Amino acid sequence: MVENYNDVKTVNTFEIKERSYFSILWGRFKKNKMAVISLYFIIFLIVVAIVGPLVSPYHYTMMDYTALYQTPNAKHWMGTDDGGRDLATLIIYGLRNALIVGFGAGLVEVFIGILIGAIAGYLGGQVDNILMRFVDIMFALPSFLLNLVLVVVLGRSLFTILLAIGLTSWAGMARLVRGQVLTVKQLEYIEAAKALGASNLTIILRYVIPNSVGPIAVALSFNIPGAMMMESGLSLIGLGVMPPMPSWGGLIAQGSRWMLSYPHMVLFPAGAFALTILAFTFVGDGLRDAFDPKQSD
Amino acid sequence: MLKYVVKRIGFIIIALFFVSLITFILIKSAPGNYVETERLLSQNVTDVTVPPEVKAAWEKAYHLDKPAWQQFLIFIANAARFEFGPSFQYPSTTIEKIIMRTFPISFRLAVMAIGLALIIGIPLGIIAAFKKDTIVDRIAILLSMIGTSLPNYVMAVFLIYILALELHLVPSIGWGEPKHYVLPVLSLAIGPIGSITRYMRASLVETLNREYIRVAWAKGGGFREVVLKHALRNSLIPLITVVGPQLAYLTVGTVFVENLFNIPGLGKFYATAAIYRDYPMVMGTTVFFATIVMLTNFIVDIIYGILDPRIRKRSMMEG
Amino acid sequence: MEYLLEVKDLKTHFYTKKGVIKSVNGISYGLKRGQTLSIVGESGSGKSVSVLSIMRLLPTYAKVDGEIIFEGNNLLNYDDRKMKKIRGNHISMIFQDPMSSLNPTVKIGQQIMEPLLWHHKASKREARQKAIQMLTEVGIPSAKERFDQYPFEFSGGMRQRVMIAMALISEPELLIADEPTTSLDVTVQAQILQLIRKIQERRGTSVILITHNLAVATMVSDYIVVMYGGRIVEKATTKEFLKNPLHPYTLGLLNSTPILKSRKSLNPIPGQPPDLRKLKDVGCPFAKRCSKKMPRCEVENPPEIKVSNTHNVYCWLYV
Amino acid sequence: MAQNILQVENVKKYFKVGKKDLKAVDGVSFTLEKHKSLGIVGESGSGKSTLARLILGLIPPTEGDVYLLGKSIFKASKNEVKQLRREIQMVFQNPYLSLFPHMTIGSNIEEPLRLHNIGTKKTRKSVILNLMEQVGVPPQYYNSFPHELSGGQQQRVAIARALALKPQLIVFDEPVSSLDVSIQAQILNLLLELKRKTDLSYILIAHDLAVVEYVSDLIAVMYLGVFVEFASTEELLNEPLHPYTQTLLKSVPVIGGEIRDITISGEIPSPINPPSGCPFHPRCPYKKEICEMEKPILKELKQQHYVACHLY
Repeated sequence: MVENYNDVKTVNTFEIKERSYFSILWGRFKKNKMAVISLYFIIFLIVVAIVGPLVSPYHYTMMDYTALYQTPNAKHWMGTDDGGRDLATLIIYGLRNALIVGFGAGLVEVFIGILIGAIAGYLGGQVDNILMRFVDIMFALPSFLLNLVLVVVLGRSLFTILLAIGLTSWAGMARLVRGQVLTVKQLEYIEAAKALGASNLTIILRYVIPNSVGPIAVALSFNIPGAMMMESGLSLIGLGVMPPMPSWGGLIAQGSRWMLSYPHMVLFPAGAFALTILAFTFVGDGLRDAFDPKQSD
Repeated sequence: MLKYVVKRIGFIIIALFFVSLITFILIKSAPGNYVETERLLSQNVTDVTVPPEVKAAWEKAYHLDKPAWQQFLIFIANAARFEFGPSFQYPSTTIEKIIMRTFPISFRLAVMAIGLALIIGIPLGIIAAFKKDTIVDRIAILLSMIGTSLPNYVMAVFLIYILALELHLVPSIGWGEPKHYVLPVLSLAIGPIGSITRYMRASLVETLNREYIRVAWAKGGGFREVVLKHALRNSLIPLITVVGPQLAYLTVGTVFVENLFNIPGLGKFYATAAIYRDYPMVMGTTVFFATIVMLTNFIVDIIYGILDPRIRKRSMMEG
Repeated sequence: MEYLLEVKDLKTHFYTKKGVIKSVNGISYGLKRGQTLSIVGESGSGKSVSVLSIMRLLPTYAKVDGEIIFEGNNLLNYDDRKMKKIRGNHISMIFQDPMSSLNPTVKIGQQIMEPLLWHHKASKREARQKAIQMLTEVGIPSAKERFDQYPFEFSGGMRQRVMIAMALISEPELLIADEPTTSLDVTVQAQILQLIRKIQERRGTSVILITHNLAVATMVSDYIVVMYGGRIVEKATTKEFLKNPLHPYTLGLLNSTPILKSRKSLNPIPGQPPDLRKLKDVGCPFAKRCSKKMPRCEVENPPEIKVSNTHNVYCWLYV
Repeated sequence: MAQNILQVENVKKYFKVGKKDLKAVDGVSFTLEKHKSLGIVGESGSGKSTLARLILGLIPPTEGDVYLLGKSIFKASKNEVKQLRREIQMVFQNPYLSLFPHMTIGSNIEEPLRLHNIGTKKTRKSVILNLMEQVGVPPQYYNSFPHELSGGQQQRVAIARALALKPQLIVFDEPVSSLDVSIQAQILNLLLELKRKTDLSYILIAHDLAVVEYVSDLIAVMYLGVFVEFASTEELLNEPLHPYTQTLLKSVPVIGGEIRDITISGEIPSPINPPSGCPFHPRCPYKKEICEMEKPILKELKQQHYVACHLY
């Protein structure tokens, strides 16, 4: 057979380094500098949320009537609020709660979404039809409505809020997973796998899941801040976690009342919130780039 | 087309039935669902004992003397006629009257925000698409990303600080004059501006790469003929599928902004009702909001079907 | 006979982030009035880019050099406004994929009339009449009814007929057809090739046909240009080309094309098509895959060998 | 008589499109002997790719059956099917889409061996390198990913993967239609070489008659879900009997040839609304009354030459 090896790429040695799919993804992700910075920032936030409460000299219930409305200073890095509480401590606790709700609700959402989406997509037919009509209803409703009702019913603890948000926001994920299952089901390489003699379970585990992680991860990275916003939104209108437990939404609502005289009381929580959400968004953006098959290396 | 419309309306009715049912069941299972405590609580009076005959009268007024399934049927039947009865907080008026009084305020905010978003978002998206991969484009993408990801109440905080407190351009509080609309509408609009810009850019970039656009250039068209007549048309038609849901979500999304700016819209009343466990009000408003959202999406889909010949002609052939 | 179009040392380079891509790197040829010229090559040979350069339908990061003399004027000196008057009026173009070449939301008739409306300021009525006449001429039955239909109501072969009608409605001197039958079935391909030839004979239009199919090229054209890696490797009248093909790439292409009922075995060119990014400026682009490669082929540009007045080959073998 | 490797019995495949049936394959029967190559030619919409998937047992038929080495693919037990899979393989039209995108070239070729528990990781590696050499993929590509290879190289990898289990039959679905002419010829020669060196049988599905002729012993012409003509390659090309085959032969461009008058007009109709009677009658120049009423069956007109046409 005629074959010419001249134009083989730059690889000259036969044993080139083993490369995994993950390393390729990471290589593409790294190209998006905002995403990398944001990822480090999120890791930093998680560390702060865990370590912060342990090292802070203040507690979120500690009132100090000798130090009301203080602007940032050496003792109180971000100042104090109308009860003389240390704003930085409040924000750290708010951060902790936001992260718990964000990741927790995200987990609930992914779990329900994958379950329903995969069942609908894989079984198809009448099951798919009924499940998807249900998803349609959930999707057509702003999740905020049901959320509000659920919180009224379940109560206002961190866990119930997390649950309520998770229970009301999985519709998009279910649609996405179903779509993924349907596309992957008719992809040529899945047909090829069938032709090679792979069983259904093998097909799902070895080919469908590795190639569906991308869109799910991307969706999740956008849904975590979504859950955080929902939590804060509920707090903002007075339906979030019970005071005195701080929440960013509650801090913003409270701070905005004093905005004219003490803007730091609202700007710090709002700023921290905005940065956190943007970080997640940028990571999501980076993930989307990394998983985009059109991206070349 | 007719078949499709009937089908969609059927879906909306079924969906609304389920929404009502779920809300009803949830609220029935809520803790402390007793008319006297709830009604007193919602009016901020707690230390009064209610005589039995008054209690019975109240229960009758809210149909609480009947079994649950009857209550539900009564609710559904009344809701279909847009009658929700009195609320706990405001026994002297009806919920539909409150909705009629307050919803237009929320709706006006939402429509103004969407209008503003279209006026700013469409040209911004077009510019970004034309300056693709330049610094202008990158800034537009970054701004729209920030705009779409931040919630409107955080936007509101920053806008108040910059426009009201630092620059003294507009008042930060108050309600009743046109200038009081500026900050709420801006905070509501920034999200939709972001998504419309992003959508327009992506859609136009894609359309401009289409073969039929190259054909139009090859036919000797200029900017007006090719971009405005061929490309923009095909990008604007699907835009309404983006704007429709935005409008629907915004009508509900005003809740936060109304709370922050103390605007007497339906969202504000809705939130207060939830805090004070004014169950009839929560029930009625939830179903009302759900109806509005579904109707908006329905109308958008119909308009889309009319504008796109492929859908219009195909559905005509099938139906 | 005088030349309608003369391309002299045409160079089209794309300036991308990852480096300069020299898609067309100095090609020259002439097309006489009423004749058909085929440009043959594989993917990445630059054949499509070379005609898009004539039409100047390239992205802004493409730089075109050389001379394109059309009816005595160098088109490369034309500004956008003057170029617009050429496109679709004096030079028309049809593309590979008829399925995506028509705007899905605009009626067929409207799209066919556009060149007339844009260039000749014809009245709608005149344009409509001409369009229906053209539709009939390209073999579309009941043209009057078809005029008001949308592209999705047409099959692939019918759409390519529509494209031809659209390209010829303003009676251009030159028609450029870029792989016009590649995405069509063989029986439909035969119909379309027949149609192009008939119309050309009737109207005397000159044609440039871009194709990867050597057989199609030899069947319809008077003159053949073979491109590889952005350059011309051989050009000749079809007669001379068939009788005496010289360049190793041309021979390789001929030996790679299966011929029905010939029972000859294929003798393919080894290796892969070149990566234009890595192709050097000096040396023959085909050297890497050439079985008759000499040392000088890699370091010196191949000379132009005049086999006859109408047959040129660019190869060191024939010095 | 030579052993039959494949027997296809009146297979049909209807897809539901709304409330109508799309008759992709509408009754195809044939047998294939060992070490023979069959080419199936047809235009887009003729149902040839669906037929390939039916032969592989990738989709269940609406009617009919497929026997591989005498065993029904559709009635076999799970274990039997897995065993049968080792005997029949497929190569798809778009190599990029049919290779596993998240696996290296080596892993892609290794996958069938893993799935059937053949060999150890170490012994498999030498098998893979052997296969790569056999199909002409340089060993340097072992750890590359599919998207890093050219189309021709990808198709070679797909062929190597199909060869890994040493199947007796491979179905090639338009294996060269997305490739450049010079690369196409390389792959076609590879197919011929494989056939010469091994006792492989194969079915090649393509729209290009010249391509099919080059590598097949037998040719079947498919139109709207049925075989309209089926004969040995020489017989079919020299004495085409069906009007559609005749047109097809006239339509194929030939180097240095003339554009010939095509006697048929129009295009292949949609399989959702197929014509009554003979599927070809709306385009047929020799149409008779019976053609509109009755669907002709595939008859053996001469020895080993089958035609479905009312003319005969």
